[in-house]
Amino acid sequence: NVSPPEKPRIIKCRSPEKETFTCWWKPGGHPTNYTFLYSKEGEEQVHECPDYRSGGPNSCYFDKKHTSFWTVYNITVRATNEVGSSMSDPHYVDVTYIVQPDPPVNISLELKKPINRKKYLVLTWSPPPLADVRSGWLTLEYELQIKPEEGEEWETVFVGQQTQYKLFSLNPGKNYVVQIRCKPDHHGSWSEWSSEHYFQTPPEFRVKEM
Amino acid sequence: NVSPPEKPRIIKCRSPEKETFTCWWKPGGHPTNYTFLYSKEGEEQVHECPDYRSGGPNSCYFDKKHTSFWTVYNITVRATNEVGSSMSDPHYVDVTYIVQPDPPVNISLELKKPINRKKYLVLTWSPPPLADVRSGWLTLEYELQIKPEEGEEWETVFVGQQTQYKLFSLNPGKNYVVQIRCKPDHHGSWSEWSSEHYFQTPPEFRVKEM
Amino acid sequence: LPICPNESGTCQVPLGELFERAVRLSHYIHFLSSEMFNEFDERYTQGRDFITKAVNGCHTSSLTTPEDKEQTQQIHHGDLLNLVVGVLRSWNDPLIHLASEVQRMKEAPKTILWKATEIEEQNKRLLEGMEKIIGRIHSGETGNEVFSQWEDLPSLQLDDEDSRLFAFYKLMHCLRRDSHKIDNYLKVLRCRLIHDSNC
Repeated sequence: NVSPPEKPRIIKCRSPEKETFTCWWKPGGHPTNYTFLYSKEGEEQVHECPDYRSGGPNSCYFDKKHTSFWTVYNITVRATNEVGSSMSDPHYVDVTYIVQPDPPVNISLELKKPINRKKYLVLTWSPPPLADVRSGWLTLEYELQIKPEEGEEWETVFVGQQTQYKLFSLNPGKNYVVQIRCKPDHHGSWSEWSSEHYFQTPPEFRVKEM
Repeated sequence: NVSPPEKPRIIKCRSPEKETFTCWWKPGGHPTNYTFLYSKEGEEQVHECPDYRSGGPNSCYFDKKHTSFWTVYNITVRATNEVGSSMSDPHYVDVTYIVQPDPPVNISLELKKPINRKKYLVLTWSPPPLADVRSGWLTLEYELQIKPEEGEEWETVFVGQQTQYKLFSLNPGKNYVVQIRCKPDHHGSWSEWSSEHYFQTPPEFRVKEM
Repeated sequence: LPICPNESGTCQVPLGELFERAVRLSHYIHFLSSEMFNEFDERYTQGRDFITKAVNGCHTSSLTTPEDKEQTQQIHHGDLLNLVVGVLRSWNDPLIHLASEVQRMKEAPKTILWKATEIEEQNKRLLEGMEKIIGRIHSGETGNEVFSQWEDLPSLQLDDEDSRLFAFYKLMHCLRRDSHKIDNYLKVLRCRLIHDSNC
């Protein structure tokens, strides 16, 4: 005997570059039909999801044309089966608050040899490709975490909007691992950490005198 | 035997607070009379300098009433002596692009003692008195430079529109010197550096242990 | 965070946040317009002394806008908001054509083309936001329909290179000027309406 579908629940909405966004809902058990409905603040009209496919299963994708920064989206999902239907609670989305960029890329290390001073290492990276083109529209801040390869504890450093960092106070001739992540400078959340990047400090390495 | 005056040259125009502006010209050798003439974009009428005195010798000062933005001033200076006269090349000025503020003021340092974390220093300053940032008419950006007192190399940090900066990565119990300067957010040029501000970091000061 | 749901049971972006986003966008649009003008000036108009000819007004000069701090502070915020919307609307059409005409230029530099397209898009986005702000302040309104027509498309397509380059120069010169006005007025409005003139 079939019962009406469980009440669906919107589990996540995310914009990777402050231009588009996607929402996902948690599907119920047995075969059910889902309808994703939304309205924009100040508008009576209710619309249906413009694209159920691009974001994968149980998702709705809003392309640039359907994405606005000036309004809050009131979203509900309706689950229907042959016995009945049930409606999720309303889920409110302000796109600026759901921006979570992809991790930074192109992490690389360069040994600098200033003439009359000791060598030091400079870590550089690039913004995630999607966000890079929009550098003024989406301003990113970065954080790096670094530890000796066999060490337990990460040291976290917030570096602001720079895409490079001078590594001074490391021990010479040691193996280290570093990761970087980024976040919009205004609302939104941290990206995942980038992949781990391993390196070894040269033997005669300068420790910061500042 | 007296020759006609050298061709005068307008050497600088500056607005200190995006409300008034002054232009200076390079005087010729022997006694000469100067007439400062200007016309504004889209107007046939030619006007004479409203105030030859307030800006000092060989200058013309435009008070608020005579200063307009988003319009181009076409400026010329005529030098006359008993033998003849000569006219400068036209000098085009849009006041938006000649704003150079005075340096920031009230630089001060405060030691912060968060409960379960180590102490750190916060540098604070105020915009130059003339600059009206409260109304939003002028938006300033700041840059600071800091170095150990006997050190050679300044470390420069762009801090955007904030008027404070947290000092973390300094050595405990050391003497440092810091200066700050400012610039309008889009166009115009950096102010001079503020006067040097000396301070000593407390002994048990938080250092970025890497 | 957005106020959800508020008294009327709906959920909306606070006015202060709408202004923050509008100012970030106007700042970005002016930054792009300046960069595009400088790049075009450096690449195409050196030694042609276009500045002396460009001073005969932009297509938006029929919209009487404040020219200094005092005028900007004395004008009623409703009128200033409408002026901003009027200037933005006046740029919709020319920005569409600028992007397509830059594409047709000899080895049109990608960076100028990208900026022209990005400015067109962001200008529309800012216009949407300003209509939202006006609707919030004067409920229901989206600003009066005042805007100023642009009729210079033919000059962007002239055969004579000098005249054509001058038409591009003038359009980008006016865009840089008007986008700076909009950015400046929005920063004043934000301080006045959101921070009680105490930014």
